[in-house]
Amino acid sequence: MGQRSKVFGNFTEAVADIPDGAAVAFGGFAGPGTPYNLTRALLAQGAKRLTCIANTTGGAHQPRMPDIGMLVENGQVAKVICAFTAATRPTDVLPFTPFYERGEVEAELVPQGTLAERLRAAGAGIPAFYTPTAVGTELAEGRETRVIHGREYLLEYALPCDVALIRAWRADAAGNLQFRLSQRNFCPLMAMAARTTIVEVEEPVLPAGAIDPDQVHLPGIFVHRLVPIPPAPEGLWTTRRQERAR
Amino acid sequence: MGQRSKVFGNFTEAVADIPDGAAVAFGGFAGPGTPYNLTRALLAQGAKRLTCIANTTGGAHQPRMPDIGMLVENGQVAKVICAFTAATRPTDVLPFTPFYERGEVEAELVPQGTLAERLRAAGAGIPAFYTPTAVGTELAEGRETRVIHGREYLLEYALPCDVALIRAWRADAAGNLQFRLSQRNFCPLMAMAARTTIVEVEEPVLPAGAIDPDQVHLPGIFVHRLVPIPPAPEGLWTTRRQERAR
Amino acid sequence: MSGWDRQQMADRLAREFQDGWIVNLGVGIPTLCSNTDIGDRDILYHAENGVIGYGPVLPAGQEDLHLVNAGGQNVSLNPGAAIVHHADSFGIIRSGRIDVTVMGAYEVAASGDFANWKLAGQLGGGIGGAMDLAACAQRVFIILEHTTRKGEPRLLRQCSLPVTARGVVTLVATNLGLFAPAGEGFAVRELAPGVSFEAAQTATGAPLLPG
Amino acid sequence: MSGWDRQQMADRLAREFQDGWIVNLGVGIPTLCSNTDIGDRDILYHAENGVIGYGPVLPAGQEDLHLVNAGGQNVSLNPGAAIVHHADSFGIIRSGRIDVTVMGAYEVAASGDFANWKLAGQLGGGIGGAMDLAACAQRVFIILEHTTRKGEPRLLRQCSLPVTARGVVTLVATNLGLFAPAGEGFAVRELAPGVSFEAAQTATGAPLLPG
Repeated sequence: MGQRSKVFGNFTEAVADIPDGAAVAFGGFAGPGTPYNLTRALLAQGAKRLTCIANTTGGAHQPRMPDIGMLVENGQVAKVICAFTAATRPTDVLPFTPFYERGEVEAELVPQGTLAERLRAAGAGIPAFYTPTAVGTELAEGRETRVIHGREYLLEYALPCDVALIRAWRADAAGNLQFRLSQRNFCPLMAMAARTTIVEVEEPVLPAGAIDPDQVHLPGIFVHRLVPIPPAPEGLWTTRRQERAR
Repeated sequence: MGQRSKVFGNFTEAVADIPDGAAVAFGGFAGPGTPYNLTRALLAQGAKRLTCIANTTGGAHQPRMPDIGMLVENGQVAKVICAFTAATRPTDVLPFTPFYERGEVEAELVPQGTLAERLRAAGAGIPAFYTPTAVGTELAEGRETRVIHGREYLLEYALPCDVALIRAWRADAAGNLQFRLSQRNFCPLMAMAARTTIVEVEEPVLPAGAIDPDQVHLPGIFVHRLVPIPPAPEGLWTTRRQERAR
Repeated sequence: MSGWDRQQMADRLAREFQDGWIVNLGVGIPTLCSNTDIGDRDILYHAENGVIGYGPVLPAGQEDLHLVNAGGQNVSLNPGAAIVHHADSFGIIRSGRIDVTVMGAYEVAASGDFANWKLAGQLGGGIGGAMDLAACAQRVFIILEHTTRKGEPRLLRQCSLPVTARGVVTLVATNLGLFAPAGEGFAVRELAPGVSFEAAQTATGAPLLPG
Repeated sequence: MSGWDRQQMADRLAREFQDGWIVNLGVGIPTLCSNTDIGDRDILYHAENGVIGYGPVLPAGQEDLHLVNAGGQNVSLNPGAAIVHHADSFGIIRSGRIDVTVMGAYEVAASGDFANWKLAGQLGGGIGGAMDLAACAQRVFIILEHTTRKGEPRLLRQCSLPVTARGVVTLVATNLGLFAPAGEGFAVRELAPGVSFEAAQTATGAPLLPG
């Protein structure tokens, strides 16, 4: 095989070339699918003026885990694009919030389904689409709408990104991925929307062909770098029960 | 379980209530995924003025199998919406063609990716989207375009349908489906776009829970009726090799 | 005044779910609906993160860390469950296949408007899937405490906060009972044990109409 | 005049595929490219019906009836293959991830326009995935017989038939050789064995430019 391997030895190396100003998408919905290890490496790597795309800015729960909130605290973030820029529980104060209130970070608040669809559109070569979501709300004020078959819809644009950081359960050497249960969430969509997709993988990388072609959740076409997660405590949030129990 | 079973005993019963004037999508790309058995039942059922949505109008090859071409010959079709309204080999004459030339059937020719995306949009509650496909061609003449980030795109509308007829490999009682290899093609998208999805299934219907939730290709939410395909010769195009060899 | 606790509020709304419904449960009290015994009704619980067909929250030690509901709780799966990604999950929502979405809220108006994403003076907010669900589900049910911690009413003539969607709420469960937005006020469908009509009216910012 | 047969035309174009490319093969002669021995290059063949990573066409008796390429032929799968549905397959196409698409055509113009979906006077046509691929792939290569059965040229100054896309073709393999649209004419990249420049020019409806 002529192509070079997609498997990287460590997280540091896998995120080393993410440039200042990059648009980076972070997979995950609550814990599953969240790239804690890659995010920790990005914190150490130090790229600045990032645009961070994710469901939430993170940091709502203890103990803290590497997330966008930490990148904000570390001075690496220019803008977030999220479905939550405040916590669902109004009494929770996010690490992100004081930075946002002081105007040090910009934020674009996007309904979750619109966020998913904008990512999917970018990955599918669709530059813009219409959605019923958010019509009649503050989010639609001053924006372009269109009546189609008697109902009003909002115009939304694709959301491409430079890098997707995601987490998967299994991968083969061709980069084909499988996610377990709700780990899937935004991960395949962000990979489709990204120029470079970097994956932390829970299981050792399998040889090409070891995953049934019918059971691939994300084809290797969308996957560029794979990093197997080492056992805890070096690897973060290993989901193997025996390791967590240590 | 309160809900009534999705499993129907035969094809006749499963298509009995398809009304005159219905928009019916037919899965399949070449043989795989094509609902030959349901189409045969629809031929016998006799619904008129159908709008038929599929990749091709069929009938390009011998031996003839139940397809849109036969429905046209049977006087059941008002309009087709397809990526091919002529054969790929210009010397092949489709059964559909003389009816089209005489103005007895209307046709809308849609690029294959646009057809897939219009079905997907209908299934995803997206009423319209923009695509680069067909810009600058005869198909775009007189139609609405829009320049986005410097490139010209064509506006396309969702393509909802009343009924989807598809074929799958396996199903469970909840209606969850698995397709084998290139059988998947348009089938999940048509099911998403349809109000009622009727499936001919190659394997006996499994109990709910027998398919790993991570390996479901189309959730039962989109699936309403399942008909297991009987062995050949009663069942058409059974793909079990031993039956075909008889 | 007694009234319902959180699980009882969820149980009461879950009694309204009809056989065959696909039900989406939002963060907070609504997630308690999947703990309710729904008897022989066949209800399919959908979570915005692509989990279709889940059941009760599992106790610590029995949970699967790869599986959470919309509230991030580790739930169980029922037979026939299926997983999809976020775009397909919201495709199910936007295409109108959710029979009812149950959400929390800060305010509900007699017009059926509701507000649950942004507090007064707050910069940003927490929308999550609420706007998609509110705009596209067949029905929107709301569960919320009848008043704020300061005792101010949350069932109002008009929302004071930025709305999530307009005119969509048809049923509201609070600790005081079950109410239906009815234009000029709220129709009282049921009062919780120990709650009088007068007490409920006092706690409500719009006329209550005898059910 | 001798020249290349169909498999040789496909082989010649396949030699142009670079290591790591994702290649889409259209109906007809292009499907023969997946039969070509590409040595140690890592080429991923994509078919519009969602098959990613397929190999040669299989002989009768060894085929899997559930698996076809864009031409409906039963192909094999290479290790690392994956299957997606049509919307995801065309998502791969529209998002520019196909390094080259190889298609048949009725006509190719020196401008890079080409026509492959509708004959003169024909009602309707056969577009398939050609317009999506032509508009969105990184490169469009065409394989076609150099002339019609009546001997009329198919490499032209301008297309006479309705175009599939404009200005996109960069390489054309015919039975006479390998040509590159170059605005005013076609640059001759290579002539098939036994084919002279003059013979090729006679069969071409635009100037040939020495490569």
